Amino acid sequence: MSQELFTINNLWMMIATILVFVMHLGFASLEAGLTRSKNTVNILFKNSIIPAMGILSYAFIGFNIMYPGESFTGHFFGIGGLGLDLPKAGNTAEYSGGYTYWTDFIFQAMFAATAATIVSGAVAERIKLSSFLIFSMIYVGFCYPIVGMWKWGGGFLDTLSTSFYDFAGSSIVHSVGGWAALAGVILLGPRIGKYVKGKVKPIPGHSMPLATLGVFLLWFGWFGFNGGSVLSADPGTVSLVFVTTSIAGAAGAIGAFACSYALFKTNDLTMVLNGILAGLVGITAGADQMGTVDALLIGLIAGILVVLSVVLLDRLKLDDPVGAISVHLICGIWGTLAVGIFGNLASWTQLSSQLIGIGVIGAFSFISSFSIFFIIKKTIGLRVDTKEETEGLDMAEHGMHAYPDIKAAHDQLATL
Amino acid sequence: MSQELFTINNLWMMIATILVFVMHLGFASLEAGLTRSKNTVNILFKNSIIPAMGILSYAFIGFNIMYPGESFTGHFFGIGGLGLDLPKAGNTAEYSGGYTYWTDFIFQAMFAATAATIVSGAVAERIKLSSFLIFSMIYVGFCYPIVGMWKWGGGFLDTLSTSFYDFAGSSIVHSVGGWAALAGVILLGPRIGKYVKGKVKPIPGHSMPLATLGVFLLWFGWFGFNGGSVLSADPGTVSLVFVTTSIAGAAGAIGAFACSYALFKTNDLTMVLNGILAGLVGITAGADQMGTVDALLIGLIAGILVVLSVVLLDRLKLDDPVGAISVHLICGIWGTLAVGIFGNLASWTQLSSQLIGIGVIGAFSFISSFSIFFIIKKTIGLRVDTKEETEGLDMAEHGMHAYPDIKAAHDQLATL
Amino acid sequence: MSQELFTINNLWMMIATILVFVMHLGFASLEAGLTRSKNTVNILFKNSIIPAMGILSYAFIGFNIMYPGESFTGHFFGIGGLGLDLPKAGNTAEYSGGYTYWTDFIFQAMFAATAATIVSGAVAERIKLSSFLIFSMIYVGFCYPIVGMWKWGGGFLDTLSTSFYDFAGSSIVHSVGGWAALAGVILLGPRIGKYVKGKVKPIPGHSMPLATLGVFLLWFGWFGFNGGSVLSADPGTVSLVFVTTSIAGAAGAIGAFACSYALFKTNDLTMVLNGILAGLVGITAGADQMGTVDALLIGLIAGILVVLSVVLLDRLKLDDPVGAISVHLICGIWGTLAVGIFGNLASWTQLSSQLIGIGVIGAFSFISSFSIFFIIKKTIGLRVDTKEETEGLDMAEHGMHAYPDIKAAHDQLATL
Amino acid sequence: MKKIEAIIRTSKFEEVKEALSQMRIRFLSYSEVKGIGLEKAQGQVYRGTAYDADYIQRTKIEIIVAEEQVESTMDCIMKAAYTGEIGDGKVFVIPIENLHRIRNKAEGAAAL
Amino acid sequence: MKKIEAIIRTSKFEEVKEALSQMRIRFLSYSEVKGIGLEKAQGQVYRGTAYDADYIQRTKIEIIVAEEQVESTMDCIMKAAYTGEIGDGKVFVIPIENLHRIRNKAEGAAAL
Amino acid sequence: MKKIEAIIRTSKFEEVKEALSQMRIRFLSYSEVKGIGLEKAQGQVYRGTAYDADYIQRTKIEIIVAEEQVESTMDCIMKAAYTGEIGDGKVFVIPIENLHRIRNKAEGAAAL
Ligand SMILES: Nc1ncnc2c1ncn2[C@@H]1O[C@H](COP(=O)(O)OP(=O)(O)O)[C@@H](O)[C@H]1O
Ligand SMILES: Nc1ncnc2c1ncn2[C@@H]1O[C@H](COP(=O)(O)OP(=O)(O)O)[C@@H](O)[C@H]1O
Ligand SMILES: Nc1ncnc2c1ncn2[C@@H]1O[C@H](COP(=O)(O)OP(=O)(O)O)[C@@H](O)[C@H]1O
Repeated sequence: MSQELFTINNLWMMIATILVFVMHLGFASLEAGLTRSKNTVNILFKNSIIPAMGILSYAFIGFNIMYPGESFTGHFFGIGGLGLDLPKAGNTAEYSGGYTYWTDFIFQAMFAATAATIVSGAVAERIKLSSFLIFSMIYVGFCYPIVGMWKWGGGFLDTLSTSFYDFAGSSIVHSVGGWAALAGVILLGPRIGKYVKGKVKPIPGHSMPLATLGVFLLWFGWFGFNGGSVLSADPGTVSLVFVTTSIAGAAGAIGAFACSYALFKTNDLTMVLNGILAGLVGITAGADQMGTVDALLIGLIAGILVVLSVVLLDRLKLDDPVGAISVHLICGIWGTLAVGIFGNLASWTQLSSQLIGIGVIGAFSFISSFSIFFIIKKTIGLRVDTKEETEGLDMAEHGMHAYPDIKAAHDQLATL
Repeated sequence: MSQELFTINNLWMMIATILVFVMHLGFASLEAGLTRSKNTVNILFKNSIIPAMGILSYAFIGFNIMYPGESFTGHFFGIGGLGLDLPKAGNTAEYSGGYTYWTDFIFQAMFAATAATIVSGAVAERIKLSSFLIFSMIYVGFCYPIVGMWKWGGGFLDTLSTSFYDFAGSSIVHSVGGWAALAGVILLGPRIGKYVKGKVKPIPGHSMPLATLGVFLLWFGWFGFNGGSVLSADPGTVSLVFVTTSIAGAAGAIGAFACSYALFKTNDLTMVLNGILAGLVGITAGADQMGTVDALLIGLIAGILVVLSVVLLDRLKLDDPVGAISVHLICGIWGTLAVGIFGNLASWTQLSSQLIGIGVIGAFSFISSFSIFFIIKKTIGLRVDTKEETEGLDMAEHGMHAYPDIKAAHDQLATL
Repeated sequence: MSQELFTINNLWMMIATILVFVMHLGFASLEAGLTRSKNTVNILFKNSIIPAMGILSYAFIGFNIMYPGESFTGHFFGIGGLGLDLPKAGNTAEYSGGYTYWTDFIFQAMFAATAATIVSGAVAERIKLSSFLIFSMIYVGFCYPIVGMWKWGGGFLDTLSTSFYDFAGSSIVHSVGGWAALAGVILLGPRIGKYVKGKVKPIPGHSMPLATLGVFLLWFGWFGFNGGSVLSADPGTVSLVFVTTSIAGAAGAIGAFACSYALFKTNDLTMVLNGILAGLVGITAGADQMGTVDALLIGLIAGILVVLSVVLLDRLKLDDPVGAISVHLICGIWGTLAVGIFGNLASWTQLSSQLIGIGVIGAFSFISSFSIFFIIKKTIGLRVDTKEETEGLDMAEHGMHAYPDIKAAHDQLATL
Repeated sequence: MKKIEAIIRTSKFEEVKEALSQMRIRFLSYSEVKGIGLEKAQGQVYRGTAYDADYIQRTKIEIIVAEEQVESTMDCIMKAAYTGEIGDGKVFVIPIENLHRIRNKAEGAAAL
Repeated sequence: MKKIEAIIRTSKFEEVKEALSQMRIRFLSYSEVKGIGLEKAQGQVYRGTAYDADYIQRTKIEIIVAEEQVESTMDCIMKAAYTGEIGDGKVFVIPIENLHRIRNKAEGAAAL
Repeated sequence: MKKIEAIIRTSKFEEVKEALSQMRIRFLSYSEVKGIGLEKAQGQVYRGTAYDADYIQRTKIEIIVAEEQVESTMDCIMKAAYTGEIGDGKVFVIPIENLHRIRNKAEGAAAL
């Protein structure tokens, strides 16, 4: 490969890295927007610390677990060392053709922390900060890279006779986060006041502009998430991925709009926002294998699914303030399945590989996250107490308000 | 062309696509910031659905109308098919040298929806959601690509003896949106309470941080909007475009600052923000043809024009909450004219071609948008009723508030 | 160099330019978030005008002072002309290999204005708008490029026997801004109500989401700030810079978190946010010379330093609402020193060159900024009067509120 | 002296203010209160679940007037705040024992 | 007629509302006030400096009731707002001289 | 017992609070109100049109005090809230018929 092509490929991968980085801001905004202002500092704090912890723990161990090297091909687990160590020729086209060793690491590191960020929204407004941070550290440091290794690190899902296919991580990233979100929600129970005397009481998020900003930043980042997963700047493939990703996101919006209008006769912005994300998660597993009509259908169905799932989870009294389970778990599964149904790879054998992958990843993610949460619950506890929850985590955990001027408008004006 | 150069060019065009995408977030933020909080969900909803609808309808028909193929060279109208269909060699340098077929489509698709987004701000706080969505669908699906075809699709404006010049769309994008904004504003009438007993009553926008965020995101996106319009990564041209664009935006800010300070003895942030956009719109038609001094003058004049126009429109009782007509229509026309006055192309013949383009595009855009709005008005109605407008579109159309914690601070705290 | 490689390099430099541009939005958000809502319009206004003024003045004179040409090698001051003038071959690989003349200018111009933006936060909530704008114009137009020329323009710091090293500007950008912030804070005095009867009274910033948005946008932009300072798209170096930058930012967050928790038993979001920036500023001087462990340590120490510095400045009654001095001055110095302590260049001779650079830059920056502020103070005055400060600069200087709906919720609802 | 308090529709406040100023009452204080009564708040829907806010935003006006103006002021408010539909609100009178203007220490009716 | 005013813990408002509606009092107005009293606000920390807000957010309830309901309404509020800890607040009674319903001009007790 | 209500400049609140606590009045409630009176709001300009908000943000203080403290409390407020310029506000006294402390059911003056 020419030095030029290597440089271009690497440039694109670095830009994709930056775009995936922005998704953390997207998650922070979305989750803050869809929860109450008394818990906003807490959400922002978690979403500021998680990427930091994620990058560091991924540098220390995660990257080595996820890409342990060729000697672990077909395995369930492997470890290639500790910390980062530039291999010989790690900065040349020999390393991979698409990127340097450093780019490889940093692109993957930005992905890693998203798994924990997905959980953050679902368990918001009631989980103890310290408990959540401990969970995230373990989950991002070990569980996520183990699953990632199964496919992307050359593990057993990659070496199935018909290889499990998950282009950019509908399962490997989104479902892994989604299962943990489900485990957390089950073990935590609903927020006080969400289900009263058998009835659902909506708890509206405090800022629709923040939520919208979050979703658009996530879509923005998704060009890097999916586009970067091509692992090179190949013009045809990356641009196709851009098209399928955009069409699926757009179709998700329309699907959720139509479905929620049909069911509730309302134009619910939060559903449209979730619909966009649903479409994006849905296309993620097969973004490079789909035609435009496939992408349209996958997105449309994802948009419908997410609305139905939000309503269903509320029926089941599973309280997920931001719809993380519906978006990332349900549509992550849908997207993974869709690879066997639509596009170039569609076939029964592919579908069964997809089912195997979904099953194995689901079992491992759910059991491991449930166990970690469970042990935390039995030891240091998982949930803040009632008084703290009522008053808001911002005061209880941080001793500060997100909008002090507004909470205390008078005080501010008077004193100063 | 070498595969390397093709890959670089295509990479830049893809990145430009992402940047133009972000402009939708910019518009959403700006429009939400410059209107009242009781209509914020409505604005955000429109600006979330429009890009989705825009991408899908442009995929289905718009792209085929705008670029119908060589057989329609010099025409007024053409259609190249339905839906997207990768041509042979569509992913190679043969397609264009600068980008693949997919990149071509997605870059253009991101542009398309902006025309409707421009309208959205001008008609905000009083238009019916359904009416607006129907209008946008038609306008983005048909009217915008028809105009685009005249120049960029090789139509009759391109084949004038001295070709009409509109580099990145001062007319073809911004004025097209601006004319429709004008038509909508005329047919809707002003917001209740804006003009009372012959006096202008300001209705300040609810969040200056949101408005500022919006303008900076738009500027950010404009690097892709103008820079991408080079249609390759050519170092000299793209970097010149970056310089002229930035200088014009900066000069627009200064022009608006100086003008509004001179007239009203006030440091009006919203005018400076509009000034930045004015400068950017102004340079758009000739960004690759101007020197730095030309760009400075174009931006400065645009910044002054926008302030005068905002005041003038208020005199005429044309109520445009966000200044969309002043920014996109007035400065779009100014920018198109400027190509005949400043820079490489300046000449009387060029100026007359510019005038022809402005006239033809204006006539078509205004008449078509006026007609569509008029038919909607006479059938399903254009405007919400007085009670709904007073209460806010958020409750009337969406049954939700943008900031429920603040609207209902007590309720939230008490219940939970 | 091949045209391909030149095009790629230039493309990366242009993208880095856009990223640095976004940092202005980051500063605007961060500063607005960490100050009170009664001064928000003022902050936003300053941060909208400064980049505009900065780009224009840098085009007119700054660029020519900072890069006066080879005839001034080793000098203290030089000037290469006025305005921008494309040199022969300015758009080809001959100009530099990494970028065109236009790219060179616009990348540097985006840097220039940051120096003033850094000051803006420290002097917020009490400085007169006009005084601040005059200061910024002079400081960005002359002082900043003079310092920049010493190293980046080939001046005397570059030609020291062991060259002073400041990769992307820990000293040349951040400290230069930080010293002026310190001068401004000293001459202005603290905000009314900050230090009462010898006790520190916290004045919390009004919006934690805005502050968080700002920091993430700054981190986002830092990929361009540091990555672009490679001045080419060289895969190995740029990707290493991405890794060291990210690790230092992450470590800064953890350092500040741990330190503020250890000292105050609280999870202070604003400290974590400052910690991220501290880590980023810290790594900036040596981002291309450090290993991952070096970056970790530099970031961690920066994160701790910033917390201690914030507390110390309060003890000294130096009132810096956003922590600009702690982040940009203290950690800028730390980062510059660190080049002599960690990484490839570590040595006593390097350390002494770093000390010389810090001393000379500090002396010049502090004295010049102090003098400018002092003259302004003695002539047109530096600070608004007590009534204006109490009421807020938004009303006093701009006659408008940042959130009129909330300040005047009733009025809005009633009238319309 | 009496204090007249009125709890009215927020959307009627401007009219009431106008009407009062027509009858030369140019002093008043008002604030936001939440009201529970016969009128029901508009339904809202959030993520598939319908609900109502269980209060309505209202404006509370407080005016101190001299004895002889009580009647006319109440009438004025009642006229201007009237729509005839449920939710128009209430007006009532509270005795005031003493009043001072802070600026010049004027007392009683002189302080009005 | 009397106006009962109660300044209670914001967190107790829902219970009080519920208790009142059980005794068929379905009309009331409430608003936010800030209270200063024995109870101290929770400590906050900002950038290394500890401080407290020097007030506590409270809810003020205003209900106009007929003479004969005064006693029972006060009791009801006192029971529902009770925690026994410092900061429970106060209830008090203010005389009302006249009351009108705006919608139909009903006066006095008939307007309740 | 009486309730003293004062409508003062928001910017004077801290001083009033301080002055009251000096005379050992440590209990009070306050809230934001909007005032219309002689003082005019500062002019604003938005997109080329000048206008004023037609109200001024004020702080309303409510304190219940025993009969014998009425006079001194009013004086204290009047002194601390004074600037001498138009817009200083008003203080007035409302009779209270009964008072309970919710925490321990104490009644009347004992509940203060
Ligand atoms: N007895 C009362 N005490 C306090 N506030 C009341 C009382 N009755 C009514 N209000 C206030 O007046 C508002 C309007 O009352 P409502 O019963 O809805 O309509 P109407 O006044 O037309 O009968 C209520 O929302 C409440 O704020
Ligand atoms: N004399 C008073 N006048 C006005 N408000 C009072 C008075 N005393 C108490 N309050 C209000 O009641 C609240 C609770 O009072 P506090 O002294 O904290 O507890 P408790 O009522 O249990 O003695 C205060 O925050 C204040 O709002
Ligand atoms: N008669 C009144 N009833 C209710 N509030 C009043 C009355 N008179 C004055 N106020 C309140 O006092 C504030 C100050 O009054 P203003 O006439 O501006 O100045 P001053 O009190 O110095 O005469 C007003 O904004 C209003 O809130």
